[in-house]
Amino acid sequence: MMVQSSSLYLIPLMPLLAAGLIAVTRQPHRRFAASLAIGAMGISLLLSISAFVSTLGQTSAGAARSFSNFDWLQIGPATLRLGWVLDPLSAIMLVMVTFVGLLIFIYSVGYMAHDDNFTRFFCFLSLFAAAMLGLVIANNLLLLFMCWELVGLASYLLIGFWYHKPSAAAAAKKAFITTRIGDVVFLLGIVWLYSQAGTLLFYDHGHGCLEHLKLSELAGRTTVGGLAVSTGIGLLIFCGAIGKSGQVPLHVWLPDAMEGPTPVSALIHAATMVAAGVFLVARVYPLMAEPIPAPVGFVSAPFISALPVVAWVGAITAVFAACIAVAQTDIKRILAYSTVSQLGFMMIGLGVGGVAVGMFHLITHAFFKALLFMGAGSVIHGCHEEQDIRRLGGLKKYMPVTFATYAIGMMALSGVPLFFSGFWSKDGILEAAHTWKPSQGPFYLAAFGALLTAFYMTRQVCYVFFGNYRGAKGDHSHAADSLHGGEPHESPRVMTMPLAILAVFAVVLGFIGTPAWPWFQNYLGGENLPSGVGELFRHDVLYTILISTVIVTVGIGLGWRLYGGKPVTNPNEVDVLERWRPDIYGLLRNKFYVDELYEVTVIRFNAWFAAFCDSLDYWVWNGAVLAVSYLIVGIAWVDRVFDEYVINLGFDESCKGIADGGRLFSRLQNGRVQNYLRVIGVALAALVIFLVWGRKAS
Amino acid sequence: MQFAFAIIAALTLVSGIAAMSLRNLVHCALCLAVTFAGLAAMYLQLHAQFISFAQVLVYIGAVAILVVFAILLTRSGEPVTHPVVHSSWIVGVIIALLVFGVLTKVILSSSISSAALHPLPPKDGPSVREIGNSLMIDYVLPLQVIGLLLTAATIGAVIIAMHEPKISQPPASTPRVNGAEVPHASGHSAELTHHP
Amino acid sequence: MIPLQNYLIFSAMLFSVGLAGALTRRNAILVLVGIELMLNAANLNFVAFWRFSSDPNAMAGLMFVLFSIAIAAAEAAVGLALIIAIYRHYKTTNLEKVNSLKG
Amino acid sequence: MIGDLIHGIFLMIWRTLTDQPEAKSDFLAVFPTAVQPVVSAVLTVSPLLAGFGLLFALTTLLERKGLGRIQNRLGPNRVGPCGILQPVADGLKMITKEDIIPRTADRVVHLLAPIALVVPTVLAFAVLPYGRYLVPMVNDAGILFFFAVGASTELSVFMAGWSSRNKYSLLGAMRAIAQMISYEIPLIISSVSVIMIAGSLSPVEIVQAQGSWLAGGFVPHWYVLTPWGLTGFIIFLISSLAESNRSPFDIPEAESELIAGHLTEYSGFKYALFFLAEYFGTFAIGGLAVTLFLGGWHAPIEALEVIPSYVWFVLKLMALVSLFIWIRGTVPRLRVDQLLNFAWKFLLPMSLLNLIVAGIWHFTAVWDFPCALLVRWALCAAMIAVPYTLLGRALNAKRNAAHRTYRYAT
Repeated sequence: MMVQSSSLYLIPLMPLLAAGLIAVTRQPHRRFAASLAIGAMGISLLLSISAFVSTLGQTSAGAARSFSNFDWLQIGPATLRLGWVLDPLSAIMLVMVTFVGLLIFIYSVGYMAHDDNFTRFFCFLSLFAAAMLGLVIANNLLLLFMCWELVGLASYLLIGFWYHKPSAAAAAKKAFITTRIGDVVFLLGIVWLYSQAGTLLFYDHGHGCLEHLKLSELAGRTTVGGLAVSTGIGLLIFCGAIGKSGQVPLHVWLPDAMEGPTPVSALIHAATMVAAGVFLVARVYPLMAEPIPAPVGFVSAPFISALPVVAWVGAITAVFAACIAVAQTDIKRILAYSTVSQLGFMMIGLGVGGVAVGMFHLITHAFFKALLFMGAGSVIHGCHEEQDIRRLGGLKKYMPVTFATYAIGMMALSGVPLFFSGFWSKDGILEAAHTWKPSQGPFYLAAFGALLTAFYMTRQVCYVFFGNYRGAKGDHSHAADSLHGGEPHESPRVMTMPLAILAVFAVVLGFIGTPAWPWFQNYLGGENLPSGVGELFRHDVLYTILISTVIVTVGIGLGWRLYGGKPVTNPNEVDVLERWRPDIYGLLRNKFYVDELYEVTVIRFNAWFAAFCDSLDYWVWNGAVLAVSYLIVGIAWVDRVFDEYVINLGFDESCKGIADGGRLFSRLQNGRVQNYLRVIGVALAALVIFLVWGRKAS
Repeated sequence: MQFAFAIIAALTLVSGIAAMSLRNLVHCALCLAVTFAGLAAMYLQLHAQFISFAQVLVYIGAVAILVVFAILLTRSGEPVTHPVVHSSWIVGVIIALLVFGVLTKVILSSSISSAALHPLPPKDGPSVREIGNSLMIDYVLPLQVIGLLLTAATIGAVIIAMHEPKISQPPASTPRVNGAEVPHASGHSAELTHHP
Repeated sequence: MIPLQNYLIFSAMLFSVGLAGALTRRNAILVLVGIELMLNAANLNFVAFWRFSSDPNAMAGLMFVLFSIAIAAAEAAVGLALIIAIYRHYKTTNLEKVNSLKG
Repeated sequence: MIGDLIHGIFLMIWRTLTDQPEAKSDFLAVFPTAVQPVVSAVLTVSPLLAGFGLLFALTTLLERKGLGRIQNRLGPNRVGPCGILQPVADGLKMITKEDIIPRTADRVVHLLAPIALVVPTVLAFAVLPYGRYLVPMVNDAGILFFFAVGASTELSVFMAGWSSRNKYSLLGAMRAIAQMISYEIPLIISSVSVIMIAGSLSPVEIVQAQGSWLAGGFVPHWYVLTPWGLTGFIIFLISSLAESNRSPFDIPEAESELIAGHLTEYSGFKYALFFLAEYFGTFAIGGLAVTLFLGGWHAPIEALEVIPSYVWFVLKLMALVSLFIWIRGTVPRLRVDQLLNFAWKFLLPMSLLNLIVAGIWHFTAVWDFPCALLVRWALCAAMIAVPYTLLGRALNAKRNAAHRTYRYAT
């Protein structure tokens, strides 16, 4: 069965139905909920693969694209139309989301096995999957935005899943509000786009806002400061992506979001949702990349498209987050900052190289980062909810499967040459940045970021898996672990199986996009790049391969030298780097004090403004209301006096009369049914007498 | 024919009076059943077979049983020491007599007693098929309404008679035993009943 | 043949008996029984009038009685349920003691 | 005159035995017109009572013998050859025993109760068609009549129980009434499906509607051979077991719990009357089952129609009675809550469903594609079987969930 674009909605519908059904399922029906969610996801995966297959074998991106639109709302003369689109971009995302999602669903069965709110968890997961898939297939910026917000909602619900933990509740709120800031700007962009283009459909037989007709129209117009309209809109939309993808300066929510259950971190905050920002940029890429007809006074057109902004933001984020990651001690937090950093890489890729470069890294990253997160989850699960890497250690011995898969993920993330997917995708980004005309800045930043990545991943692996176990043994505080004593233990198969599958993909996925065989780029871009082993030895390619090999080697070597050579033995031991430069290390450990900066600036301003509004309310508006109320009370008093002495005197008398009458009649209403019956009997007789004889007499 | 009518009428009336005047409520209920049976016989005499059977089915088969159940459930079947009628029962009787007098006067003085109103030539009344057709064609709306009414009444009766939370139950016995307790219990059987 | 008025007078008697019972008895159940008797008397009237009507195809009398029987059944069920509920509340079915709207 | 009389009698007997119409006409012609209805009624009623009386005697013997065999004993075997005269001995014993009335009993009601019980059960015989021309009372609304008089037995049971002033009697009577009311509903609804399909309330017409054969005269057109008819028949059978207070629904008379229920305080002839009424009730309801579902007096194969029709009726009735006896010997008694739950939660929904299925059966009769009969069968059978399974599972699941504790058991 080939999935047509018209039946594309079935893919998000499946998890949505599952979410709805699970929502009405009672808590004890765990097996039902899990199998429903997994089954729905499986069906979605099959449908997605079918859709994916149907896009293969097309020569150009335009030919592979099919969409179906329908009328949604009729507002006056304007008709709002929604639709689905199936093109290589959405197809590859569909497969990735459903596949990784399915594995994470399966993994969650093991991870959440002891949780009381098991069914609720699967309800939220399914809801999230539905929203994400809807986002991917949307052919309308508005529909995309709706799903975008739904994704945000699901993320909020899942981060705050353990809402009884104050930190989780706070993290959920933080994530929700921070991303909302980006979303407001995004919405502004949507509104602007609608007012300028008159449509929000991406593709609509030549009339969509991403098609040539509208694009050139948009690029032709200018707004304040000589900025092209398309650039302005692109920048606004990019703000949404900044929020969602945790780019600087809105990255603060992502590390905190690690308070959620680990499968959530893997699914939402590593593989799919955060990638939504990158996907958004890729989706509206034509808008950002549209060459702007150079107005008078500007020499080089690309400088005023939105892409350089994307590239620079990404580059800064990549390094910034990587630096922070170096000094973190929480296993998931390191991965979180790593995610932020890698998202920055994707943005660089999009900014300097195009859709295929960024998306390739997105896909490979989704797999190995999900792998890493799930591996971290496995570690946490096996070590009695311990997340501090200083209290772990030596797990190589206890959890061989987790170690092996984690190591693969780590090498993929670090970009160990040739055999790991991360290498090829990151290499593509570096190469594109290197050949980027406007500046070499992003290239250097990215290279430094890659170095740091290799370093901090090595540090983490050394801490967690080498040396001796530093956690408290024989600690029975965790009720579920009473069976296993205090020893770390390998996770159940339902958790390790997805790890293994993901590990396989973390390796092989790289080969679909090597310079020697750029299938992925061809597929996504619809171009036909040259292929062959010889491509590897082209000047630029070889250069970047060598550079990155050096970088990775240096990073890993440095990490191994500092942390692997003589393993840490005491959990309270001071970090090697801290011993070396406590000031910088402190700065990094405290995440460059960004949270604190926001605390003293944005949040304080907000609080001050709220207090101001409050006092305004209290003194000014309240005063006015009070004055009016006193006036009314005065009038009422006059009224009352009039009432009491003029009207009531007369009224009281008549009331008294009525009351007396009522008292008289109430003797008839004595509650004795038979008295009533008697009256009815008498009345019956009287009526008959009247009717028969009364009539006759008249 | 006249003779049969007279017998049936007398039986019905006597049992009706008994149903209204006996001291023991269970006897009243049984007499009521006899009255219903007499009325059913009268319908038969009027060639309204279907009505007659329905009368037996509903009144004797259901209403009389319901009354019996109600009597037992409210312990009304036990002997009472106080008078069973009102202090002012004479008023009721007078009113009833008044109504009867008026009705009789009306019947006797109306045109139907003088005019030659002849019953239909003896036949077996309408067949069941005719009644059915009539119910399903001419009277289908009332039939539906009656169905609705019966449903509502059933639900209502169940809800009304359902057990309330036991706040003021006498501690001596459970309701189940109440229902089954020998009605006008002489001493020893009452004791037996309260045996745990 | 029995003339119509015999039925009518008999039904009037039955009606009055029912009325007298409903008016004089203290027990709520018997009041209900009296009402049932009155209903039956009315039914008899319907059937008698149907039988003596000049239109051979008229069915209204019969139908009315059928419906009235159905309604009487519903009424008896609800009425007796009410009496049982009242009994639970007041511990009596004596209507002279059941005369307040609230307990 | 006398010659006419004797000729009339012989003619009447001959015509009755050979299944001919108007058996009584020649005999009645001898009498003056005024007494003819009375004579006719006597002629109808007396053979009926005699026949069923005989059948009653036979059935008590059959039951005691059959139960004996089931329980691996001999049963009555002293009176007459193989104990065949046992019913006579029983009857003599019953009649000659002292009639004890408890001192506190309500004498009048106590006396009237057995009579009030026997009368309706005998009345119920009036409308059943026993043979092609053997119908005591041809009535348009015969089935309604049957159920109406059947319903009035409940009051008699109450009279018996209440008047005895014995708590076992009263408990037994109340249980019996609750049971009879409960099972009357599935009983009536399952017969309504037959009434609906046959389009008549008249037993005679219902039997006529079943008087044809399929497949060359070998498959009778009985209602029991349709999916709804089979279901209805089973529901009818179960309900009739309960209606006639037979095991496994003999809770009102459960010896071990209630001594003998409302029969506790009865002895001698009155007890015999109760006994009689119970068996008559079984015959009547069995006869109705035969009429409604088993084709009445029709032969199962067309060629066998030459055998007089009443033989078939009696054979079918005896088969049903034997089935009742068999069930009594096999199935243990239910608890009273199980009994009522079974009626309200299982039989009632199933009989309502059966009514719907009967309607579907009726309206799919117009199908004429190949294998239409098979498709109809499958459809209707599935419509019954699937809810049956689901309902049964649901009810059973609930029962298994609760762990039963016996408070007073050690």
